[in-house]
Amino acid sequence: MYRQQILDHYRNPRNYGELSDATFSHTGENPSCGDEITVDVVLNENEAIERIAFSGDGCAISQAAASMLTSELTGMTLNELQELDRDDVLDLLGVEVTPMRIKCAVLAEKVAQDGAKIYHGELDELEQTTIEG
Amino acid sequence: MYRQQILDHYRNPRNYGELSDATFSHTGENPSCGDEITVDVVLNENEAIERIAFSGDGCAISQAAASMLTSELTGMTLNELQELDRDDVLDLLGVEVTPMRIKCAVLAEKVAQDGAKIYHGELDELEQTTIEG
Amino acid sequence: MATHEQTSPLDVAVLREEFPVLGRHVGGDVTAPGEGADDDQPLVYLDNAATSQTPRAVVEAMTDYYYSYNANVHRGIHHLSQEASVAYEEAHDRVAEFIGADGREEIVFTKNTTEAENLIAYAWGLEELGPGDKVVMTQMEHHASLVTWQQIAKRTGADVEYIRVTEDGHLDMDHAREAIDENTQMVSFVHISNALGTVNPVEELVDQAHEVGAYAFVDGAQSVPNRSVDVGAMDADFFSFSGHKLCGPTGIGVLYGKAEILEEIQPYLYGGDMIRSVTYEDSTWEELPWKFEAGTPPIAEAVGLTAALDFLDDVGMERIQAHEEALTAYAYDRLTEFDDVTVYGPPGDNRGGLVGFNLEGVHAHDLSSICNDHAVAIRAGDHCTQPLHDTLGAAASARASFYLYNTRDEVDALVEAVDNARQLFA
Amino acid sequence: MATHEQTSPLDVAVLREEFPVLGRHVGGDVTAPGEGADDDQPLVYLDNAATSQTPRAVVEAMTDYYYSYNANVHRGIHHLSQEASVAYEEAHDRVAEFIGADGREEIVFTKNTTEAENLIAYAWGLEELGPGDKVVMTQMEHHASLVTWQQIAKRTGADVEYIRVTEDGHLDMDHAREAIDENTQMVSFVHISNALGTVNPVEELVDQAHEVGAYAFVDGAQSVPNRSVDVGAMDADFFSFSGHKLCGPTGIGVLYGKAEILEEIQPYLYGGDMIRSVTYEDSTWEELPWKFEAGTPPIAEAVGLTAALDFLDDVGMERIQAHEEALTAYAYDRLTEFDDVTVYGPPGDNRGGLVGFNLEGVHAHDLSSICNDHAVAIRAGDHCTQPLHDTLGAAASARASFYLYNTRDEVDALVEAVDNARQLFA
Ligand SMILES: Cc1ncc(COP(=O)(O)O)c(C=O)c1O
Ligand SMILES: Cc1ncc(COP(=O)(O)O)c(C=O)c1O
Repeated sequence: MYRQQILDHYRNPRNYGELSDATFSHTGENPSCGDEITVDVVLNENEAIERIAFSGDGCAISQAAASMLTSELTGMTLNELQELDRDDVLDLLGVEVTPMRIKCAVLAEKVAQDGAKIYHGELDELEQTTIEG
Repeated sequence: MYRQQILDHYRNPRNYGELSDATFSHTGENPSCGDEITVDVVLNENEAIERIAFSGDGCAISQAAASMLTSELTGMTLNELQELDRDDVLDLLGVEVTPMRIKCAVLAEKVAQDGAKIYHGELDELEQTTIEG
Repeated sequence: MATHEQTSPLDVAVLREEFPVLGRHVGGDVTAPGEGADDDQPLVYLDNAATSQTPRAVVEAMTDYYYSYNANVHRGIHHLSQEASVAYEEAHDRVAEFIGADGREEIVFTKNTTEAENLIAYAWGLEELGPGDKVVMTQMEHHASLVTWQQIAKRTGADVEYIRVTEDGHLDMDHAREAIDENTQMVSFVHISNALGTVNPVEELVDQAHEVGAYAFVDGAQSVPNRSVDVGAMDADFFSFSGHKLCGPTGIGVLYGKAEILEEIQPYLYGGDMIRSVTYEDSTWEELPWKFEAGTPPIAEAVGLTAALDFLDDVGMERIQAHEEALTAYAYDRLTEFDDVTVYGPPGDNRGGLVGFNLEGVHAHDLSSICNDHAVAIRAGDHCTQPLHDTLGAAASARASFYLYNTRDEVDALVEAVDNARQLFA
Repeated sequence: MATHEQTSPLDVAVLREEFPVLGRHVGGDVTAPGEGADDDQPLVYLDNAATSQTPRAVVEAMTDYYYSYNANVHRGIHHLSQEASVAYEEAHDRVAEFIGADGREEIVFTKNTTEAENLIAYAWGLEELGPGDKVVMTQMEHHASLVTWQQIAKRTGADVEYIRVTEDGHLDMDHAREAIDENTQMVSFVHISNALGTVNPVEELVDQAHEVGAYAFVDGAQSVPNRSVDVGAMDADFFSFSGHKLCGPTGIGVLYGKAEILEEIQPYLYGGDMIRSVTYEDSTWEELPWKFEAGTPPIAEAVGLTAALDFLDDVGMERIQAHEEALTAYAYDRLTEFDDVTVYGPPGDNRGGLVGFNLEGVHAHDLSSICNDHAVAIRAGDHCTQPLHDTLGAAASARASFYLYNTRDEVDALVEAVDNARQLFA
């Protein structure tokens, strides 16, 4: 799993940080690895993602996936975001992720999607996203 | 196990009944079969068994064993009674008793022995003898 | 006896080949396990309601687990642990499919049916029951539920009531309607009685429970092995059975619970694998079903159970049921031919695959011993339904119970042994 | 590394032949269990503290059970049930002998260590604990005891205190003397820590518990597998371990309890086989140990456990311990050679057969994944000691754990994989 590209994103994460003017912000964790990721999003008037950033820490897979995913998301509409599934993230990573590590890989995607749902009022009480085994 | 002798003792138990002048009397059960036996004993001045009777009901093995054992006990001292062990009863029965039925075979012996111990004040609180698995 | 079909929907001779133990001889020393030189009579195994025999496919699946991918599950990243985890988790899916549950979150592996009953009694009953509340059971309950709810009720101050059994071995449904009242919080009953063979009207009882807002717990230990069961269709809130009674291994049982109910119930056993996060002060719980599975689970047994369900589905549950019903009806007819034999429970053509009976003047343990002298394995005792036996006026009964590999010849061997006991004790 | 003996007291090459899984190759698809065409790297199995591998003798004993004398136990009169009952009951004797208990009445079979802990927590703790009472544990407890006593304490209003762990991974015995006070009713602690490898001073802690009139519960899950244990000599009131960690099967664990204490405690699980007599109103209980074994027990597993103990005794517990200690010291030395590796727990020459560690800047899950890429199976996570990991300042750690079949070459493979991770992430 630990191809050069993954390690590179882990060492030098893209879009790492926080956005003080975020339209919405959401946090999630993967309790089995202790991975934690917060995603901040600034939308434009078409509900497309103008800027995105993530922060948090955890294993290389979760952090690299967040780095690679956020790079892809810029420009996407929230509807397009919701249409992504786990295979899209796995394709992005470009390596075979073993079943027990898939939770790590999809954490950022799930956080972004849940954040958008909460923003749309579709998920109400959810305070934090959790990826279960 | 069901030789003619056993069946005969089951059908026509010897010493069946109660002794109104018993020196001591004791009851025991084997919960797994539901066997229940009461032994009544009349002692002579030498602590030898002058008369003995049993009552109760249960499976053929327990009842035949009680019938055969009580026949043997007449004339024995209580000390001799305490020296009997399970093999003596099994010898008396004269058949091979499978492990799960040994409890049935030794019930009467245990009741007689416990009764004698209580009479001697060696067993105090015991109210009823139980044969455990 | 000619009224029942002579041919089975199963190719029993071929099926028997899958069960090595059915080729055993018995009769000699029992303290050294396995066939010895003095074991010289071919075994007739008619104690399937106690435990069923185990086909090669099940034993081989477990051997394969131990020899090629044994590892602890859930949190392991290494190859073997992933293989074991996938197999273990999929075993839940397989069970869900087999009994018509919605998914793995509704399937909790326990060690047996008894523990499934206790799990709900402890996790829900001990917390929720109190004075004024009532648990309704039946007079034909197995000790697994009877003693459990009786004791939990005692500890919480709740009442217990037992739906009466009629002369012919059915539940008195008028009494059921009375007993299941506004105070009732739980109705727990056997799907099929392991002592009488009665098949209870599950849907009706579940409906009655729901009408008064009570939960319905169905004990399926004797039904899942021999008929197609759909917990969704019967709308049971809880349902339980054991692996060892349906060609599976010992050491594993199943609790089914509706997800929305299990979600609300607090955990029962505490420990590893059931927590989400732990501090020295407090803990939070994993998702279903793991919340109810503390510690290293029965992994090999889950693999074996999966193989057992595959085996049964390959044979076909409808055909298994038809085979058992025919055999049971035949045994019922043959045994009732003896005037001095009392057969308990409903008539022969609508019952689970077992016949409980007594021979007049002969203790059931003696009867069972004599059958054993004929190499016929039946059970004698109260079959964990002691209070029911009190109402039957019998300290014990003999029970012959059948499974997919049994034959009419084996029933004949039983009848012959019973006849021999009649003559011995005549 | 030259300071530790190079030769093992065991003939490991011969022993390995008894464990078919040790010949496995891994690396390919994990969703189809067992060796596939794309599994091409020889497995290095260093996850023994999670579960041990299973020798042929154990699997064959269980197969023999299923193929030749599978039956339900206790009350069966027929031949197979007698054979199974004798074997099942003798399994208790064998365990008693193995750990120095007085007899079968002190040995209760549970499903795992976790359930043994819960059994006492429910049967004794829930009844006897109350406000003002205290349960003392250690900061290095496994969730099996930690979460259990924490939650039972919460439910009863009792307090919980944890004996501190020192910098070098030992218990702070000064703190122990303080914590174990007059209010203490239970002291529950690991014999050997599954995260740190620490071997705790059992006798001393048991004595301290007894001085204040508290019970001592020793969690032997990590000690019984690799050293000779004598519960009588340590005077533990309760002791527990799991079959699957000492070459035995999944689905069985052991609770040892002093007979006079178990005698007084009320039962925990209710159901068949644990009762003496039942009416619709109330029930009475069987003798020990059956009082605590409700329902059909893990029969095949008890047969397997017996075979596992025979296997271990044949190899020799002293030699197993010496072998493990040598291997562990070697692994400790090799891993501590890396400046960027932190090894947790006490120095290498007095610990259980495991090494927990972290590589700076690399998440333990990544480290474990990379080891897995090298076919080296280690565990990563909090090892069910989450609060301990909080005090260590690590969300997770990697853990290599050894057993009688492991070799120095396998430790070298681990070290090489760790070195590779260092280079990858450098
Ligand atoms: C110290 C300790 N206690 C308890 C357990 C729990 O054992 P089990 O999962 O078999 O219940 C383990 C194993 O994980 C352990 O290492
Ligand atoms: C109706 C019924 N319920 C419960 C049980 C208990 O099953 P187990 O002993 O596997 O827990 C049995 C089997 O004896 C049964 O027949």
